[in-house]
Amino acid sequence: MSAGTLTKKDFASDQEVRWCPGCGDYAILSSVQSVFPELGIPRENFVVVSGIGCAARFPYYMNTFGFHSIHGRAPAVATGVKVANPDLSVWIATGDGDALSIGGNHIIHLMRRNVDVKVMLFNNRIYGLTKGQYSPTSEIGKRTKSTPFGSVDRPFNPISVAIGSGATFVSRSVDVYAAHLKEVLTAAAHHRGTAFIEIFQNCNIFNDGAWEPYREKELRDDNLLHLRHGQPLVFGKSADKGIRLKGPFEPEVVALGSGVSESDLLVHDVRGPLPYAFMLAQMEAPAFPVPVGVYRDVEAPIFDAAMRDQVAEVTAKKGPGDLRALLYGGETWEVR
Amino acid sequence: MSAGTLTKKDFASDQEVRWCPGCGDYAILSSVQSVFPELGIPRENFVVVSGIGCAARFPYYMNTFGFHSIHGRAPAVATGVKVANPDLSVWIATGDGDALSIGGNHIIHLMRRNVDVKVMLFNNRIYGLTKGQYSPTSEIGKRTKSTPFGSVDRPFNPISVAIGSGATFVSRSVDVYAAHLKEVLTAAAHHRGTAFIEIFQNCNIFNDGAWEPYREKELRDDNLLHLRHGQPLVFGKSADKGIRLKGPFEPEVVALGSGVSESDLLVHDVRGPLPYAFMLAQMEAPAFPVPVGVYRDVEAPIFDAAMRDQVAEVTAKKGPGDLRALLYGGETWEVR
Amino acid sequence: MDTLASAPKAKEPVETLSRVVIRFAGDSGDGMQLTGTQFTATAAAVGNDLATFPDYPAEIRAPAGTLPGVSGFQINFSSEDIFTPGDAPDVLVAMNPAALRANIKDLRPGGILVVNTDAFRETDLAKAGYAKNPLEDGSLSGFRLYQVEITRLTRAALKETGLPQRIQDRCKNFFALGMMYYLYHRSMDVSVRWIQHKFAKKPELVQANTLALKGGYAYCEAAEIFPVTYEVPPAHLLPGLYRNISGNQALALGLVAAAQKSGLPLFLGSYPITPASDILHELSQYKNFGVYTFQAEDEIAAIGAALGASFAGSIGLTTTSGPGMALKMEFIGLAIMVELPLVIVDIQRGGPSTGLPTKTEQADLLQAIFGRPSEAPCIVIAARSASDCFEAAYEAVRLSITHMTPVILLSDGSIANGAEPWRLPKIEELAPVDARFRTEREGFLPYARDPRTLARSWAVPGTPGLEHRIGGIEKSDGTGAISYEPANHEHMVRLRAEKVARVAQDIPPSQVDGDPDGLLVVGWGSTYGAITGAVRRARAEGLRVAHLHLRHLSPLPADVGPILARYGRILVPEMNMGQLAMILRARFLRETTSLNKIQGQPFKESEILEGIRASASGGGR
Amino acid sequence: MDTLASAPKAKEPVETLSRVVIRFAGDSGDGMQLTGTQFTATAAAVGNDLATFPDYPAEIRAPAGTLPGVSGFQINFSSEDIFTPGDAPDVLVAMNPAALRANIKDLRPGGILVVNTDAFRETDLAKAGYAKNPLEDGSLSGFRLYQVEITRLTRAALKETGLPQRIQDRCKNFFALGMMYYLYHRSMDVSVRWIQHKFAKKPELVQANTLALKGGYAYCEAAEIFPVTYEVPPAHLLPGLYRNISGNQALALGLVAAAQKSGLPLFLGSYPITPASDILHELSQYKNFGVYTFQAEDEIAAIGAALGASFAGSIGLTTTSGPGMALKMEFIGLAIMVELPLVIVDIQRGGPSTGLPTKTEQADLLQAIFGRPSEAPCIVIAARSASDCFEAAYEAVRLSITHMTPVILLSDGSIANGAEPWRLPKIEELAPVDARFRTEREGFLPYARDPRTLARSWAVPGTPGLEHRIGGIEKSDGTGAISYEPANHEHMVRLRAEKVARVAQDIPPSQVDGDPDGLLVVGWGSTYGAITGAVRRARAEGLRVAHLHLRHLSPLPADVGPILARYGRILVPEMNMGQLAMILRARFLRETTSLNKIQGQPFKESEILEGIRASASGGGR
Ligand SMILES: Cc1ncc(C[n+]2csc(CCOP(=O)(O)OP(=O)(O)O)c2C)c(N)n1
Ligand SMILES: Cc1ncc(C[n+]2csc(CCOP(=O)(O)OP(=O)(O)O)c2C)c(N)n1
Ligand code: SF4
Ligand code: SF4
Ligand SMILES: [Mg+2]
Ligand SMILES: [Mg+2]
Repeated sequence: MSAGTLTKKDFASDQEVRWCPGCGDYAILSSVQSVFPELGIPRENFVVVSGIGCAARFPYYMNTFGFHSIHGRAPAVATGVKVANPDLSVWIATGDGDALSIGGNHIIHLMRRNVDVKVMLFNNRIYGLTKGQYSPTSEIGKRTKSTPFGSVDRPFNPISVAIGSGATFVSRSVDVYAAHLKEVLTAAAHHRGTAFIEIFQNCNIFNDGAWEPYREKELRDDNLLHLRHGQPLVFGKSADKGIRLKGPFEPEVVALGSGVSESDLLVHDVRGPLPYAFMLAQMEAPAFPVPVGVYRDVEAPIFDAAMRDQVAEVTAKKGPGDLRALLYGGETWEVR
Repeated sequence: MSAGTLTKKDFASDQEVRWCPGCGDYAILSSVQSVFPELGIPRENFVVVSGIGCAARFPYYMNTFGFHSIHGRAPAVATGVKVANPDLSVWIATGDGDALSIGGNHIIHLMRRNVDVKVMLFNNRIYGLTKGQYSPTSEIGKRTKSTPFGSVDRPFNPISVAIGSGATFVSRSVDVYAAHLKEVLTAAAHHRGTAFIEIFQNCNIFNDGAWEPYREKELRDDNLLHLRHGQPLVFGKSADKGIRLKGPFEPEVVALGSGVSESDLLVHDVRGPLPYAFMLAQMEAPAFPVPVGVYRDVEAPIFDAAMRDQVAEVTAKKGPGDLRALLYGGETWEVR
Repeated sequence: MDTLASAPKAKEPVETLSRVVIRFAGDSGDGMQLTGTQFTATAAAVGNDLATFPDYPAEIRAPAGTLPGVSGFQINFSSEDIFTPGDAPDVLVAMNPAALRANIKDLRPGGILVVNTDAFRETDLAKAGYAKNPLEDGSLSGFRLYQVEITRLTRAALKETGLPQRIQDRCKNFFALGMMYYLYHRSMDVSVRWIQHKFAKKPELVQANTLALKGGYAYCEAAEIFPVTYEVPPAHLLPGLYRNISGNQALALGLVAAAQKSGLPLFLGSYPITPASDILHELSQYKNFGVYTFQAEDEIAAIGAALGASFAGSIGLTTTSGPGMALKMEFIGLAIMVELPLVIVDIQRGGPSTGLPTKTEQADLLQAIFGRPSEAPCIVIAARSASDCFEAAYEAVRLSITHMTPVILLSDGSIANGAEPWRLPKIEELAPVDARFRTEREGFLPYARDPRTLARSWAVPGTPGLEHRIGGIEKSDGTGAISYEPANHEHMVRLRAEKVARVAQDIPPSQVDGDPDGLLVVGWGSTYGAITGAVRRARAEGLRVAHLHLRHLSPLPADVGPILARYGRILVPEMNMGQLAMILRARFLRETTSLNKIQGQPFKESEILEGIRASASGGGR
Repeated sequence: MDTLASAPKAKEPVETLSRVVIRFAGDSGDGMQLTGTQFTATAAAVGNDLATFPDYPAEIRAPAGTLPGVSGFQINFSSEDIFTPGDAPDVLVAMNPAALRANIKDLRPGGILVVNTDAFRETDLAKAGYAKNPLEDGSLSGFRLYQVEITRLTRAALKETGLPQRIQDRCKNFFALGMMYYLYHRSMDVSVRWIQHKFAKKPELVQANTLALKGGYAYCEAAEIFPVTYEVPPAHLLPGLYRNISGNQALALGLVAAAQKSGLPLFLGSYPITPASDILHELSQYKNFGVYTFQAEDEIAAIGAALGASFAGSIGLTTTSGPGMALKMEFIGLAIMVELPLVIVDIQRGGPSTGLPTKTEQADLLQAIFGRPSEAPCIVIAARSASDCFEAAYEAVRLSITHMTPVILLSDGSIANGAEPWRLPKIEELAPVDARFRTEREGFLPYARDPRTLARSWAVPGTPGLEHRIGGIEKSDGTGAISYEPANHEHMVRLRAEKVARVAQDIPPSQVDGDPDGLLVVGWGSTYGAITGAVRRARAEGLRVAHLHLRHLSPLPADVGPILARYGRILVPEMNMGQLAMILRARFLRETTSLNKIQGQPFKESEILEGIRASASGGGR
């Protein structure tokens, strides 16, 4: 289907969507279906890969090529797809369990290698599909079916994990904050290399309200810090608060006015020093607003491209493989 | 064996050591055997767990309890051991492939959970046991048996991965730098929670010289930055260079004297802000000396202790389990 | 139970039946599982024998009113012995068109069909994919159809509560339950008590649900909609104290019981997966029994931690289902090599791959026995019913500790979720579970063996003087020192095989139920109920047939060969393509007839009876 | 080859032998693998048939001079057909006491034993665990012992080079090689040329190694140490162009050849593991053949990426050994469900668990066939010799693409590392490997099937109009839409089984080598050589015996049943506890006798001959 004429509807598959009514996944689906037609990519060149989980049902609802694989392993499958055909735009839809529990190793290696694949991590801080066990992003003390007396392990910070693994594009958005999510998805699509997108997603059945301060229209402006490249770190409903350094490596929240102006604030730089991005990742409620948008967007060698380049180079140097020469090469002898 | 009277010899097993002559592993073994008797722990309470690899043969040579498990999975086994018996001092010996390739997920979860286990990662930037393929810590462009035209993927920075995963104790040392290594091992032993120790280790057969600037006595003082809590970041043979911030988050090397004094330098703090530790992790040759010692040492809930505490609390509250009550509880009825 | 005496008498003519199968079906939001459980509790209280089968949708919450959203619960209750949740239901309660459409094909001809007509609006019909209204097109004429405005009647009954309609509508399952209580002469007391207990903190819900329940009952009484009502008298069950239990609950209790008996802590390493997660959920509530539950990052870490805990002297346990099982095989191989106890529970589900996660199957047998690299023999046993999961789990722990080697316990989705009455065991009569810990340092060899079982002793870290190393490389017997010696390897491979084989010497003689010759039906696992029922019916028809049901699959009991030899024909019903049959054929070189059902659904008695008739009359496969 | 004509004539009496087995043994630092390879290259050039078996230590570099550090290389060369690397060596070259100690038990009585006496100092003896010097205690009197000061003589020969002694000493393997060349009338040309090529950039090493080689040769000539020398004439091999090849090399070439023939890129996802790593190493050199090699983070990612590449239209391939195989099973199940091509190569090694990683075994057969959850049938084939790995790999790719389903290819450590002459195939005669790509959007159904093979077509991302979703949940045939329908599941399970079963319709008739009745020896995999040799010898003894060797293990060829039926007795030699035997027994209900060897070492011809004699004479197991 020619890329120019695509619309959102073209990306809706004929499968009935089977998430619970009210699930945040619907909103994400809608945003993705809105963004895809705007990317100038023919529909047949999209591949959506997933593991297992509620989030991982995503490919079924996208009228693209799709692969619902096995739990945690989408990054592996996606790597193979992308290396095999670099023209494809490869997206992963994954959950916090799928990506950070069983699939943790694959995801960090994907980011290390910088495979040109976009990762949408639907973080609902719970195992949805298996009906409500805590996940590696659940807060400590979480009571769930598997932790009736509260969980005792500290959660991962997905942004920290991504940065620690060398991710070249790290971002965060919110399921129902469509305008923002679309912006982030579009930026991810344009990044060359692995793009990591953490999406706060509400599981209204097993972990309802987990992200309330960031989802509710009335609350979110006071609780989210919008990262915009080149702009100071300002937040609040009336843009009256900001972030500045109180000492090396230590951010603080300040009220603007009364002696503090925007020029005192940190200015966001998606190519800034790594410890800066890492500092942003540590900003957590209630002490801080939660940064959303693109934390980091830098260039680095891209695995799939480099792999193909190497094949091309070797082929240019040695000439296209000659099977006869290969088999018959080396020491041979004739028996008559 | 009573802890007080132990000596290094008590920790040498009767197994012949089977690493290649000249391998850096020998030096590490010797340091560990020196440190263990000094920890005040009875010998029978040490357990050394490993996966597979040259490094992973470590337990065979330690006269302690030992478990040579399967590739990449030592953290899982160690977690079970420690939870089952909190009196044990549990150590993992692992390689860069074992810990960061196949075992990457387990190691980051171990650190996230902060299980009270000590991880010695023998980083030789190569797969030794399988005879020389590149590893996730090999530099890009590495030519090995499996990458005859050079590897195309960027390596992990093990310290970054550890910090990104939430490790509470992060450190680095060098195989043959015995005095330093013993110090770091001792600090790790005293930390409560997961202690991560990256050890630069030379594989003289498949990756000889990988760490030369940090191993050779004549070179190392100029190339290593010793991290000492509360001390400024000074380095160099004659302690004439240091690290200061040139802008927020951006370290630079400065020569001391000529207007720059120690008071301009960053002062090391093992409990400093996370972005500071992360900054240290980014310091790489040739622009920077490589930090060794303890990057970070903070307290956080300990998984195994918390798990046992929970069992104790529930038991205190509900009373020790009564099997009869459990089976016969709930709705029952009598058939006569 | 005395409260039952107060069950009011209906005015209609009363028929006495020996067994009835009811299926409650509705949208997953309609509370059908609860309805079924309540009917079950009451049937148990009456003293019926019973068996149940819940059938959940695969989705958490599929779109309301659609086929994938249909949730069902079937109960078979009887005055006689019951072995399965029943074949064709006698009664179907359908709360909406999708529930009707999904279930009507199973209702027996002439069966009772109760529908909630309020849920049959055009949009509802469309969602269920009905072009025409089945209530009107005559397609249901083969059934005794009762059209009841359940929603409206519930609202009427709940008027006085003043609750929002949404809440009122949630009570309509209790209305339907009340109707069934009326139809089968059941007292409402058990359910009323349950409601009071459950909603103790929300009196308005106590009131609402009670009103709905009684409303349904009263409606039948007043409207006299049923021309006949029925009584199902108590069954003659073995005397004892009973409770109703699902397989996963029983399994969890069996594990705890064995751990308690052994005096050791139980360490569960698990990663959630349907239909095994409930065991994790259950066990995580039993912390005061010295039960440690570790939700690991994946199945590999789960079993690895369990093995680590075993090394350190706990009972290592891991629970999973097929896909997770595949991931555990490398560690099971290691456990076999290091000779430590470890219990692996596989609640089988429909496969392959993700397959049919919420459906049942028993197709992991060959994986359990052979699914590891190289020669890695493992003890494999299976549970045969919900309540039997207790004993099977207990046996798994006992065998693993006695023989110092991993044990795989197979259960499956149908018995894991299905429930049945369980005659509670006497705690004192539970078999001993004794670990042989080594503490003596003199003459200690890590791989020294018990001469009878060949089990090594358990030398746990922390024991002074027993420092030693274990691992997956081949080793010399006794010392455990690494050995690459060719002859040693063969010796050790045979020794590990022999160790598992010797388990057979302690297996009690097999029970054969039925005739001493003729056709032998050999089964394992959850087919037990259906085979038992079918064999009894076949014998009642005069066929010469018997039933052998295997708990131990690896090793097989020593008497299986001699037993097979007594029978002329062998029928092997399995919910797979013939896995046990393959084992029997290879081992005993006997022709077998396989009866396979691979539909994510348990066998019906009638299907097995059919197979028996065909086989007994010399029919081929 | 003309250079061979120039092989000088020895002065000693010359005996002509039809076959000779030499084993070179020394410390892993002594270069024994190289020595063996060189002798092999020359034997090949002479036109002998040959087979080799390298035996590496498990350690990278075990301590010098110790038993675990011993490295050996055995070559069997002959003027007749050769099937194995030989049983007991006729000649043992032992470069140190450890090599002597580890190998002497294999040398045939009266065999030639050459030792480097310079390596028999007291410390050397101690390291090898000799209390007394075996050269002096008479324990070697049963052999023709030649004590040669190889180190000293090498140094003498290299004096003029002025190289450091350490470097000089590294050449002593060439000295030993020179001696063997003299003893067997071989020209040194092949090795001289090799040295020149290999050390082209280090002329001092060309000189040194050449001097050592010639020194060894000259020493024998001058010192006349051998009373007799030997000639082994060329064999009557099938005419053609030959090269010497190891199994892993041949396997890699077979994969490349099939990929080239298909015109598709080959994508290897692999994680290093002994003894499979060399395939990764080989293939990573063939980038200009459109070969993509991805060293993944683990075995799961490796196969996952391969399957992803298959989805996108490449030939997905993964290579591993037992422990890694266990980790791939979940993904193989998925591949079976999504019906994509995928080749999984398992180079079997000694197990279970880490086991004996550098040793051989063929015990992953049952894992390959049954080691997945649920009913997940897979094509399984095996290679039978080093050179056959080419054809087997080619066949694996061809089957996988033709039938759109995964294929497991089994090889093992002995043939992976062992080498033999390979008669090069004619490129034009290679079977076609044709993928059925779908491009037509009209009427496209992802799971529409070829009526004969039941294979679906390959609809790769990037093809306009073919957008579709695949996954591991059960699906309807044709559309591929998710389906939880009971009957559909059974249909699909049977369909997937039937699809694999239909592979049998294209398997050419099995070759049976030997008598038309009597005893049938059935083998698979690397036992081919030993069985072939043993059967020929048995028939020469007058026994009625034949040999059936299976390439296809799942499904079995259709004619196996009829063939078995012709024979009165069946002997199944396997390097496991009887895995193929179990399959045959279950399928054909035929009594079989198993001959098992589980020692990490291949069968010797004589061991199988023994088994044949016992079976043929009616002896039991
Ligand atoms: C190998 C394997 N293990 C476990 C499961 C069961 N399982 C399916 S999804 C899931 C976790 C889902 O959580 P998450 O990834 O956060 O996705 P969500 O459902 O919350 O969107 C689990 C444990 C499985 N399908 N396969
Ligand atoms: C499941 C499995 N996969 C692969 C292997 C093969 N293997 C053994 S060790 C190893 C990597 C060794 O590298 P590293 O961990 O860095 O340790 P080193 O030998 O360098 O000390 C590999 C790939 C294995 N034993 N098991
Ligand atoms: S369980 Fe939670 S995450 Fe899953 S579909 Fe329902 S609401 Fe969404
Ligand atoms: S291969 Fe390398 S890491 Fe392994 S023992 Fe030898 S020198 Fe050490
Ligand atoms: Mg989730
Ligand atoms: Mg390494």
